[in-house]
Amino acid sequence: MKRTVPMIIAATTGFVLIMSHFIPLSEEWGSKAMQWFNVLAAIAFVLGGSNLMRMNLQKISDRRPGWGYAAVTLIAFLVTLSVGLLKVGVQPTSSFPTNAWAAPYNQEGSSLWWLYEYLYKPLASTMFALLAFFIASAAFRAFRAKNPEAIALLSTAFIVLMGRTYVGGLMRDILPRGMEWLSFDSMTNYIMGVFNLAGMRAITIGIALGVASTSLKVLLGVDRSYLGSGDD
Amino acid sequence: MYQFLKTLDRRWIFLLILLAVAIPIYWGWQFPERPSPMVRSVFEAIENLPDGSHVWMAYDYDPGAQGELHPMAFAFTRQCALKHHKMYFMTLWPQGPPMIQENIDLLKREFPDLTYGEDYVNLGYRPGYEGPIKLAVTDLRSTIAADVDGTSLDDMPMTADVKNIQEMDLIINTSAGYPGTKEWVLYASTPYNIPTVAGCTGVQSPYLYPYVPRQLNGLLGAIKGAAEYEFLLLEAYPELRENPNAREALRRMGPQLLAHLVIIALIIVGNIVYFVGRSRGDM
Amino acid sequence: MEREKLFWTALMLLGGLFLAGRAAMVGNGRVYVQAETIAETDAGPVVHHRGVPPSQRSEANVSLSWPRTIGLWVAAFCTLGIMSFVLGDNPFYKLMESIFVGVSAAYLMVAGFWDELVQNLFKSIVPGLMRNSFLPGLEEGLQPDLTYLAPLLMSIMMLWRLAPKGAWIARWPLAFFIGATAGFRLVSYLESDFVQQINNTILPLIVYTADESFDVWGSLRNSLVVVGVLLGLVYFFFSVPHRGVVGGLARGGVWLLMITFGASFGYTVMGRIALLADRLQFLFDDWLWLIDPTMQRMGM
Amino acid sequence: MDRSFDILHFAFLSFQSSVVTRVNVAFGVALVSMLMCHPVLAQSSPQSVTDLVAKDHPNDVGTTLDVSWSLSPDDDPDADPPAVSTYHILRKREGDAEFTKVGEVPLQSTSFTDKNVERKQAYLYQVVAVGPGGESAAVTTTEAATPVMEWFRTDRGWLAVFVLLICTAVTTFIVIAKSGRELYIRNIPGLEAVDEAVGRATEMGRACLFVPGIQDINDIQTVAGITVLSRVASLTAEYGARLEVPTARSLVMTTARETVEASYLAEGRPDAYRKDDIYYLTDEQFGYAAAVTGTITREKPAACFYMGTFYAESLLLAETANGVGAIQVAGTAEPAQLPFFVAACDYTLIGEEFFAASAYLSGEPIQLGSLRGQDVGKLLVAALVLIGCGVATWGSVAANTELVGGEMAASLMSFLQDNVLGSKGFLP
Repeated sequence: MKRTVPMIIAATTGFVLIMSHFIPLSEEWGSKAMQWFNVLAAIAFVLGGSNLMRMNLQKISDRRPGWGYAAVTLIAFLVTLSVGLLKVGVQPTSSFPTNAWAAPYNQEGSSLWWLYEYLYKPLASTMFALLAFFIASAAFRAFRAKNPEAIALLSTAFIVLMGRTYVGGLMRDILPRGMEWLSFDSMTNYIMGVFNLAGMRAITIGIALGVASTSLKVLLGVDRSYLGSGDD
Repeated sequence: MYQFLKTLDRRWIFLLILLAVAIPIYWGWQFPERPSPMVRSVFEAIENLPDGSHVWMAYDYDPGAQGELHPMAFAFTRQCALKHHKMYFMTLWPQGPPMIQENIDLLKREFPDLTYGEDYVNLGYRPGYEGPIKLAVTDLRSTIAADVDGTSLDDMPMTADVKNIQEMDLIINTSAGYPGTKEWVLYASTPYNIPTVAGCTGVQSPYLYPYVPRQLNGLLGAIKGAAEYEFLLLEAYPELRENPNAREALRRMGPQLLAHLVIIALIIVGNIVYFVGRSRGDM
Repeated sequence: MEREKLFWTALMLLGGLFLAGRAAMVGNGRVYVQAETIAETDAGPVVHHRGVPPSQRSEANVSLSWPRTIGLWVAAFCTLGIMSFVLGDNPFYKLMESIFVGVSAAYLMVAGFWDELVQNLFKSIVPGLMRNSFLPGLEEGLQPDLTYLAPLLMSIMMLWRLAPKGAWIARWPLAFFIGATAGFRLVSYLESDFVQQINNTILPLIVYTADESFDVWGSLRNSLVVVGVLLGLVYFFFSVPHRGVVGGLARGGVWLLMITFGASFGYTVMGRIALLADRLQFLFDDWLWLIDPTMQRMGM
Repeated sequence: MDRSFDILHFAFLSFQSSVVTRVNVAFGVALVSMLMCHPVLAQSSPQSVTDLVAKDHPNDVGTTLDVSWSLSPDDDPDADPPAVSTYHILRKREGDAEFTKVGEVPLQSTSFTDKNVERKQAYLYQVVAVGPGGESAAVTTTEAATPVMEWFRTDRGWLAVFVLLICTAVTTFIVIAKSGRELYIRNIPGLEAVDEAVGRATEMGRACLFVPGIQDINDIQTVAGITVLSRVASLTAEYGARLEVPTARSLVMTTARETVEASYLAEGRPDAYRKDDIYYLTDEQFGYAAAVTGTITREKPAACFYMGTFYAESLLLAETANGVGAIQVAGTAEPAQLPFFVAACDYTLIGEEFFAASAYLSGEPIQLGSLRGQDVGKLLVAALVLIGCGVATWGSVAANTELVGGEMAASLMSFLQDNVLGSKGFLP
């Protein structure tokens, strides 16, 4: 019951979706399944949020090290959630001027918009911008030409880095006629369109086969890792 | 010298890269671009459509990638507006709606003649990763029945007759990862033969080359692709030259140049230190 | 250690002084909004506020927005807070990170609620109620779509995970979710990333130009692509030992992969630098008003 | 600006010629430029189109109709200005009074696909040629067309064959492997590097650090990483080296503890197993990276293993460990992080190789079997590509030289690319 039913559900859903690709009659069933799928994807966010709340509450109540930060997370979570669900600060739109509930939840000027614009946005974008610093220090301290493979990799990176700047194109004007292909931007185009293309295609084909065989294993019930271990 | 480099505090490197990016921004360095054939094919895919074509604008990114993708997203929007294409904005990323909103604001500011609901519409976000593509490509209303303001699709001239994405003349996708370009290729472009062009982050673009040109008509790779594309746009539409906002990516190529040179120098110096150290036998 | 602390304190003080000085002389980090009446109702006009560049500050209906000005400063400090991570893990960074985790999780929940649960789930189950509350744009007399009861039930089962007992109940919707993903991916990956990739790789190895003369570069290009793809596949072939000819071919595959990775490496570096440039532009332009590339403050 | 040897340019040219059907590129340009250059001249209205037919679109759910016609005799793209600039397509349900416009196509077009019709409803169509001189008389279809739903999409017939082939191959090999037959998997050099690294850590008397990625246990890469961990743990148990495993998920910690304990038991060294060396840090990406790099700097492990799903933190980990002079072995299927591992580590298990390594170590029949099944898929790719390229080359040479068989090569090529690998049905 606890394992067989889920396996049957997974197999049925999967085969309906495979069929819907080939048999027009079942296309509508496939669409229905996808509609349900999208609802579950939204529920996953609710589950994620609730889990976060539970974990942080536990951390605070146990007074574990760093529980102060857990409290900050929890407050940030609850504030964002309540202003978002209550549409705090949202003004009605011209389509329905008397019903503010119909207006978008992230409207410019609303409280959720403020949190997004002035907290989420700078935090998220700076988080990734940090990597520029770390790439620089790794360039100096870790990217070594230890073996021929690493030399090939670093030389390609060198050409591409040059080719993707103004200097890369500048070389064209210096090189004699008929030799322009030696300029960094031409070489970069060549590397991207031939070697990178071929390598990535081999990887893509390999991944496609991997995805297909993993999916098949799930549908046949051979791979049950998603059911977790244990009986409960 | 060797001893200094070998034990170099990495904060010096951080400072160096900070300066390499900050100085060109401060002085506003800009360079002319030489559009590559790949960028040209993206430009032409949009340019060669008859005026007023239906274009699906799938903008799948969040603020984490806006530094790379905003310039190309804005440039796509501008070109479509100049060509009077009908634009259907949608995102598969929960953090995406404000990114679309910035494009809508751009249209309101720079193209006041265009009307919402007739020339462009904001369909917002739907959860489900690739799920919404699978639905919208056969039946749009089964996942999106109204725009972000709650207006029913049947009540807007540009959406009233649209049944699904197969009716689009082109899909333009800007994406920062999953779900993104790969999913549009897998679930829309390949099975239904819908012409698609994409602009994506530097991390992603090498993996998308295998799809060009059959499954993707063209691809803009990161900020360099965006700069070349802006350059083509400025060349084709002189009226944009007065608009400093239309040069966003071109302005970014200054920091790009200096920072790339710094990174290359760091790799070379780092390797020299490594080899000197190895020959001295202290590594 | 003491000397270092002194250095940082001095640096921060200098920075603060610089900000104060600039604020007094040229001004910085202020946000202006324009009020726009979009509709008149019995309860009074509906007014929207739209951000405008500071250069328009003397136009009609434009005023300084305190919430947004404060927001801008908060954003600037968030940016600096995250950047402080390069100097090592520190309480300021940890604080910013905690806020980030909380805000983003809640934002996802809010988006999922309004954009899917309300727009599709509740709309289909209780269309009348939705029409009278959140979705006045719905057409009148829409009948409930009872097939949506299935995902409703599955949602409840999924949320059962939070309950202390009966976690197995959540496996049913999970099985549906995983089964569906496996189903559509199986076909689509084989179609787009397998069959179509074979199709893309079928190229003539000898190419002629339009005037029927042999095209060296075109032929070379096609041959390299075809050979490259095959070499890559040999490297990822696990049923045959990498010895002799196969070993040699696999070695070629490794080289090809290294060039591929080199290209990715270059592109990744390019991307990261662009993100840093975006942040610095925010600090210099919107916050400090040091530069004005988009002429937001013309004539100020 | 365009160099003749610029390969991407070639790619673009070949693309234009091969997929003209997808975008009416040239027509659009011609149309726009002509309209702009020439003000409307006094002209007579164009003649009507002929042979107008509407019929059901094949291979769909019954919501599409194809309309086709022969060009208006006045449609001449070289004329200046052309007498016909667009064709308007109008439609009505059978029995309705009036036609409404459903689309327009540029000059020189002879077909239109109407994707917005209802199943089992009969429709009539009208086409009007429109030019600067006015509109032609409308031509109406003589027979109503009704969209129907087909029972099988023959355009995806070959795809179904491929899906069946791959699925059968994978299933067969899983069955074979389960029956107890031994399946050969090639030697994976990265695994030897693991042995070597543990050996050196033992010699130096320093610890080994194992990072199982930053994703949860439901991620297949994490599972593969844990399999490699069991191997590393066996070696550290055998040699008596210390093993440290920081994790980013609590469930991964639990699994890692079980795995390591089992390995120590199997090596007969349960006394050497130290539970507290396998610990959970934090779920947050950069927080985790900061904590692990801290550990690396303090404890200076002699060998570091990164096996699992990694994102941006790959760089931070590899850089720090490089700084303390550790031997590093990595394995991941995250393509974006592979370059950094390859450049910074001593050995990297690349993509599928990582899974193969884990299958090899686990010895599980399902894993080994599906790996073999995938290899069959790769053979299929190689065979089709070789045949296809052979035929294509033959065709290309025959078209430009005296070589015979050009026509046969062309039709074979079209069968291969349009039918087998394309969407034109089972047979030409």
